[in-house]
Amino acid sequence: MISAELPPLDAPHIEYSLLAPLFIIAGVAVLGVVVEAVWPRASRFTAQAILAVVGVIAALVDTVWVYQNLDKIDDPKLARGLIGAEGALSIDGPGVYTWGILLVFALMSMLLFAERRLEGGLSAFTGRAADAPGSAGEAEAISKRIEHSEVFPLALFSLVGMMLFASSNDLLTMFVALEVLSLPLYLLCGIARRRRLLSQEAALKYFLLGAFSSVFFLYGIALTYGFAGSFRLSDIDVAVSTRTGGTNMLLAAIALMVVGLLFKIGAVPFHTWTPDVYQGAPTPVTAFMAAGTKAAAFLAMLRVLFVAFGGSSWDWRPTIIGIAVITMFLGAVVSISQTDVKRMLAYSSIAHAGFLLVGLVGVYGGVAGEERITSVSSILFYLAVYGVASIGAFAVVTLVRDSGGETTHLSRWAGLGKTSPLLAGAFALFMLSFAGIPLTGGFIGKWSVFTAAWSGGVWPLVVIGVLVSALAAYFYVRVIVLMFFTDPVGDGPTVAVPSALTTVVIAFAVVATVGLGILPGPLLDLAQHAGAFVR
Amino acid sequence: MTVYTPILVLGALAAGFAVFSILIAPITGPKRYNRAKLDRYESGIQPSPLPEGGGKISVRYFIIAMLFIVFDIEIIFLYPFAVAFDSLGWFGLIEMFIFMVTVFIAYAYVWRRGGLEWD
Amino acid sequence: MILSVLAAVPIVGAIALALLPKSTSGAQLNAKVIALGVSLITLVVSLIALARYDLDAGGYQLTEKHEWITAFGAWYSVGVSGIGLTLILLTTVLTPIVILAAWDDRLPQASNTNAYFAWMLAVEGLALGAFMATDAFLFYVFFEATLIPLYFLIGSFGGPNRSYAAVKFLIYNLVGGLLMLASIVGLYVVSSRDGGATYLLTDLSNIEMSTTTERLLFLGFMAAFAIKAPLWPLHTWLPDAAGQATPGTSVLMVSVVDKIGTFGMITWCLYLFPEAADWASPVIITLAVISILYGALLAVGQDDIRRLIAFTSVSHFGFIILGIFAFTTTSMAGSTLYMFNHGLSTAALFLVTGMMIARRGSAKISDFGGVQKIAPIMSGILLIAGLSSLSLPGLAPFISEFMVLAGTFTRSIPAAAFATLGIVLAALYILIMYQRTMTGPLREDNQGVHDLIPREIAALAPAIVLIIGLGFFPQPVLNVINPAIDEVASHIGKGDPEPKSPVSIAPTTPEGGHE
Amino acid sequence: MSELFGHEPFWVIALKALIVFVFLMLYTLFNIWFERRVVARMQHRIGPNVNGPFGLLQSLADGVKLAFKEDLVVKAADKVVYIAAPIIATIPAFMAWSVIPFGPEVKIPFTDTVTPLQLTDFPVAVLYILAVTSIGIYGIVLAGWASGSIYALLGGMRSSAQMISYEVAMGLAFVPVFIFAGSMSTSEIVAAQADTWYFLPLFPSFVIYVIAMVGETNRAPFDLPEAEGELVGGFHTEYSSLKFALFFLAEYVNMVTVSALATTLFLGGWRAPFGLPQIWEGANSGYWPVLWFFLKTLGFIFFFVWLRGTLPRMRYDQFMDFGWKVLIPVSLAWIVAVGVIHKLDREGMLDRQTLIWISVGLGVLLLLSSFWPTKKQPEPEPEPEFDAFAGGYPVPPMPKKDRNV
Amino acid sequence: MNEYITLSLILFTIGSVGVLVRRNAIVVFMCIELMLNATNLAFVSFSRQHGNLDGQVAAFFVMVVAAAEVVVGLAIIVSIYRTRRSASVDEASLLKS
Repeated sequence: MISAELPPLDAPHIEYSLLAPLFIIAGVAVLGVVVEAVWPRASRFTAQAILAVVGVIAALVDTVWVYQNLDKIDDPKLARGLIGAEGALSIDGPGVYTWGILLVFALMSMLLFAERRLEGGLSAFTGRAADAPGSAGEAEAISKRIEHSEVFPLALFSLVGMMLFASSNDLLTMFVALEVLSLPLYLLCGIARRRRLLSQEAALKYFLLGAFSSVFFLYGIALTYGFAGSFRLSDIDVAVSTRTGGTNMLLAAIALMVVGLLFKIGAVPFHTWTPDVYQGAPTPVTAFMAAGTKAAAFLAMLRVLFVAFGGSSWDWRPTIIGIAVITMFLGAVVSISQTDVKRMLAYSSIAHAGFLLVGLVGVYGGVAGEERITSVSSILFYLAVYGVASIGAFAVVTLVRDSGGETTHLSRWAGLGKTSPLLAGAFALFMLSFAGIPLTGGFIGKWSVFTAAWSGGVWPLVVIGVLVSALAAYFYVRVIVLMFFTDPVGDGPTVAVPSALTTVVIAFAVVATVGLGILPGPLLDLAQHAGAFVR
Repeated sequence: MTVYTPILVLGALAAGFAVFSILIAPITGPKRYNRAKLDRYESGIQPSPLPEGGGKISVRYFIIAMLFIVFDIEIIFLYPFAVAFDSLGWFGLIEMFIFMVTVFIAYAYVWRRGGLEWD
Repeated sequence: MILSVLAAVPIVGAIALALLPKSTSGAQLNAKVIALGVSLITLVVSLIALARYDLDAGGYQLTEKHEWITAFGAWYSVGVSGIGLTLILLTTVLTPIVILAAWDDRLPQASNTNAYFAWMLAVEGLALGAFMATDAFLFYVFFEATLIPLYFLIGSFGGPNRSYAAVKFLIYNLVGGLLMLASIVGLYVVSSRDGGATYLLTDLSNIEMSTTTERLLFLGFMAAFAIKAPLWPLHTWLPDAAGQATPGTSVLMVSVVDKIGTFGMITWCLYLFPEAADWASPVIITLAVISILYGALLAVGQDDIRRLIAFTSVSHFGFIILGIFAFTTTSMAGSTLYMFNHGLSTAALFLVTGMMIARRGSAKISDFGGVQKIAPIMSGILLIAGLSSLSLPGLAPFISEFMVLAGTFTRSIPAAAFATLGIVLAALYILIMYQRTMTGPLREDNQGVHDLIPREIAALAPAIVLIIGLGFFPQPVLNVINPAIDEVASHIGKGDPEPKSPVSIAPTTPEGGHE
Repeated sequence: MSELFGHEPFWVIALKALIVFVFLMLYTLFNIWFERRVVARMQHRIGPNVNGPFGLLQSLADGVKLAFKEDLVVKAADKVVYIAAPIIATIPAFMAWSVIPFGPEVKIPFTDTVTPLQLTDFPVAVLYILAVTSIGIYGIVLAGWASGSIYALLGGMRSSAQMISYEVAMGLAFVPVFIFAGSMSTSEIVAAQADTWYFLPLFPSFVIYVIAMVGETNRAPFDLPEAEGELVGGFHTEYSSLKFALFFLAEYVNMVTVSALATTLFLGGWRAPFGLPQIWEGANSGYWPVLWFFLKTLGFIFFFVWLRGTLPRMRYDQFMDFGWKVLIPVSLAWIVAVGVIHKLDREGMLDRQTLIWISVGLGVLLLLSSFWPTKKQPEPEPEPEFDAFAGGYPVPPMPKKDRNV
Repeated sequence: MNEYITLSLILFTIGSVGVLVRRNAIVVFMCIELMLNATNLAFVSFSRQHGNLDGQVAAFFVMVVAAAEVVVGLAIIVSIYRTRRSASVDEASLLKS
């Protein structure tokens, strides 16, 4: 008989001012749904785009403010921030930093979403997802210029999920955030205007595999809860550090949770969805997903592994090292044989997940009183660099077109450098950044993760990582060869003239990539001063 | 002997009755074979073969099912709130109001987009 | 400031060129003029730097230091020693020559002119940066960054197989560079272990590290440098790249950028990891000797002029590396001088053969014959350049080669002996090449080959003048080099062995005594 | 909530369960007769009057007749599901009754055992009822699907869509009750209505619930799943004999269930009608409350029958529109209003008198608004007549694409 | 208590095997739902074991998430079904280029 007496309830204390960026984005997303319901159709897309952009900018400004107002905690290791929302969220340096980069990614992606010049005044998303491709309904939707302006609220909901995921301090919040992050993305993947079948299949695949992996994550949470009796990361840490038995359950819990997280970051062997989804999804969505999901999921993974299971790092480290190696290797090797730009970028993202994992397994938390780049800050920096460059790269992909929409087959990119050197130059720059060539942000990023790994004592991994980067460089270079040193086949690709939106995105990505390569100082300092996780 | 035992007892009685009825029917009833009788009923015309999976069903049903899920979830969250209403204070009221408004916005969206139309 | 300006001028020039209009032929002419102007300004700046450099003081001068990436402990820190200054001068001298020589290079598209010269200036600027960096991180950045412009130079402008050559070039160098990156990361970790992380040359040389660590880090650096200054068996990218690139590109690649490799060995490897260098020296010396002989032997067998020159460079780089790792002041000074001289002679050789090839439309030795008769100036210059390459006494490379061998003899007689064999082979390949192309009866299909025009002569003249001048009067350069070499030698703590040869190179010795 | 729940001896439980079961069976038989009599009276007929006194045994006779009909299993059916469906529909209908309170604690005759007149209770009893009645929907859907017939399938789909649609409104209608009672336990809700029956302060909820319960049970005017004109017999088109009887039984039991729930939540459960306890002390003790309870449910049953006798069947789209576009938003708004008012009241910031006047005023306004003339939608332009010979050749009209099928 | 955990594990395993073996998207999807429910069982059992309510709250959240997943999943499956007239995972193979 469960007692009917209710325990006394206290109204929870929520740090509204510190959590404002989350509320802003969530609020704007909800407002977007209202706009969707009441705004006249003719100008709805524009209204949604403006709303989303303004909302993201507001949140970004607020994030900066929040970051400056984080309290410093002088633990043995520097940290800043606090545990808020009754222990559900941790508003700490790394978390708020990640909000910042996520918002920047989102801002860039929103601009790409809003691009309508490429399809002759229509967005990259299908007018009415319910219509079958080629049906009368679709033709009607096109002629009436019906558009899915819901993409903006959906993306913002996903963004809220990402932000939550990056700063959740208990596993339940984390799971909810994971789903909030994923569900809108599943939908967004399936509504490309061109090549709908591909897009829908991508959505289906992403959905089924994503749901499957999140169930693993969830079962891991359940086992962790069974082991520790709490969802709070710090409580789990205590339970893990003082454990007396139940090691098997703990290991199973870690394994299952890590599987879920590795899926999201696209690490081998849980990467199989990545190329298909990257290829099938509408390119602006791919850009958003590639940059955002990876950043959020990595932060969550860092939190889980460092904060909750830090006491058991000797158990999970060898496995993650192995995964890092095969991820880097497979991502690099398989991408060489790709013939599709988006698939190639997908494999490159896999390889990058591997490099990020290298930084992670360093498990280097720094030494008190010493300025040395830690695993967390190296990953924070890498994520920013990778995200910006990959959004830029996908933005370029949206511009290279033929009569059937984007032309992503690599052979069609031949000679691009001759017909439009600026665009090809930008793409080449992103490739160089991915390859980690100096004077690009990618180099500094790679440098920092390798440093963190070496500081953590896994220098053989650094050597492997370095060799794999050379391997990976091969296919980036191959693309450059194709664009600049090969003559175009037939008429060659046409490069659509974008509106200012895409131009701004590409330009920003270029400037950021070069800027972070030459003067990475400010961002690197930011990543470093974000400090450790607050427990 | 928990609070659930009576439910099971009553359920067992009902189940017993239902199964008994099902079992007894073929015994008590007559059997007169007639091919047409075993075909499905289509108002007297020759039954056409049913398409696989039951054929096409209006997508409206799916929408209704999804909407139901959304609102059922809302209800699930409203109930504990309602029961603990007095001890939650103004905070609870406001939070729940926000929650309901959020769901209501989704509802308004579906309405405006014709999700509630039957045609 | 002067050094920063020096590196910045060409880079700014390159960016400006890239942004300038490029469609009309007038604009293209403008681009060429601007490129030449920028390179000349750079030359002037470098001469000012030379004037400001105090020859007697030695050490790193004209230094400049700004905080750059605090998180890494990386500084923007530049300065030159004698070695760096020499190579800077080499770079600034060669670039105008190359630009002038490449004035009318046939490019795939006329509108690429701007890009072509912009990339050249970029190479110059980045290479200058590498020569002046005194922070390992900064050095690495410049070292790797030179790959990009060179990659585009090779890949966009050159022979039919250029893209393959470009990729091979890039991948080889990138692998090396990344291994060096691993070492740099290691350096950071090692250096931050006691106190703040640092990359400054001055700080790094005092760092304590275990023998194993030192050796591993050394190997990382050495791998990069050995690929860059092609050491057998890591040289295979060079003949391909040089065989496909335009002459100008080849000059920049072989004469300037590859020197960063040998420069790195002497300023970074020896300075940072003296013990490890000592430990590895037998192997490296062996490889260097193999390089000398292998390069020379293959050069003999080449029919493609450009590949031939590339192989001669492999051979010459063998000499340079041999001199560096012989650890005597003589050999090291000789190597440094050799870098300078080899730059000049190879440049002359590449450029003049490039002109031949452009006229004939073929790079095959067997396609030429009797050109001397219709193009006497060209054949004359080819002869001088060739003779300098085979180290004929009286021409600049001879002194350096002699010093290297002399220094090496005191350390390892077999190595020196085998290396000397290289000289013989050098005579063979150069003379064969000259004889087959220039002498003999004029072949029918060589009728179209006309003699050099004034612009080309103007381009080549400085190189030839320098080759001849330094052949007789190398002391000014040696004066710059020697203090720096002494410092390196004292740092690695391997004083010169007892002289077994009568030759001694002291700064005060009259120059004529060496010959 | 009585402490006895969960601690009673098994024989008491078994006895009570049996009584509930038998009561429901009898009530069903009675209801069928009752319905036919009342409808007949409304239509100036007599209704069944042959079997037994007043024809009371007519339903029993019908049931026995059904047992002697041939038990068919159609060829196209999915056998297992087809047979399981009626069972699935029946069991939950009965199980819902285990938390309905009939009366207060009483002493069982001939023993000393004291027991509440309720099988069991727990803190989420109402939720349990919702849950268990939802399972009944499976029976209907599965019956429709397993029959392998298009009519049955459509009937099943419609029926389930209808039931879940109205379940939302029904569920929302409960929320104010819980706010007032502070519990989901049925006996506590009844206890909380000692002073006021909730149908008064929560009148809108009550109205919504009553409408929703008619929709829930597929009764007229919402009996669309069985609309003979469109769907023959709906989901049970292909069922015969006792299987059909089970569905019939389940439907009537459900009817009683929702009535009993309405009684419990809004009409004070087993409590004696207004004023009665004041004149008669014993009205709320002993076995008398069972009578009040029975009468109240019977009142609802009468209401059901009355509706059936009076109203024509609604069109399906009107019906769904009504559920989704009227009931649900009204419920939501009402919940918010109740929340605010209740909270203000608890904080002592509200004057009862004013509140009553305000609500009366609102009620009048609402009443008046129903007389407001609605804006007529302009008739859509009739489509121009199709000219088959327009192009010179006779061409049949293009079929219109129906995107939603 | 351990029996419940074991049951939950068994259900979870059945679900995951189903996901890996079955080819129909809807069935795969149902298997995932089964796994979610297995997780719920585990949550509730652990909640009982530890004597705190967190696990039950978690079960609530999981239900919500499962519902949202159903909504999204069905939308995707229905749309692809309308396009291709099939719900087989195998037939969705344009991407295996």
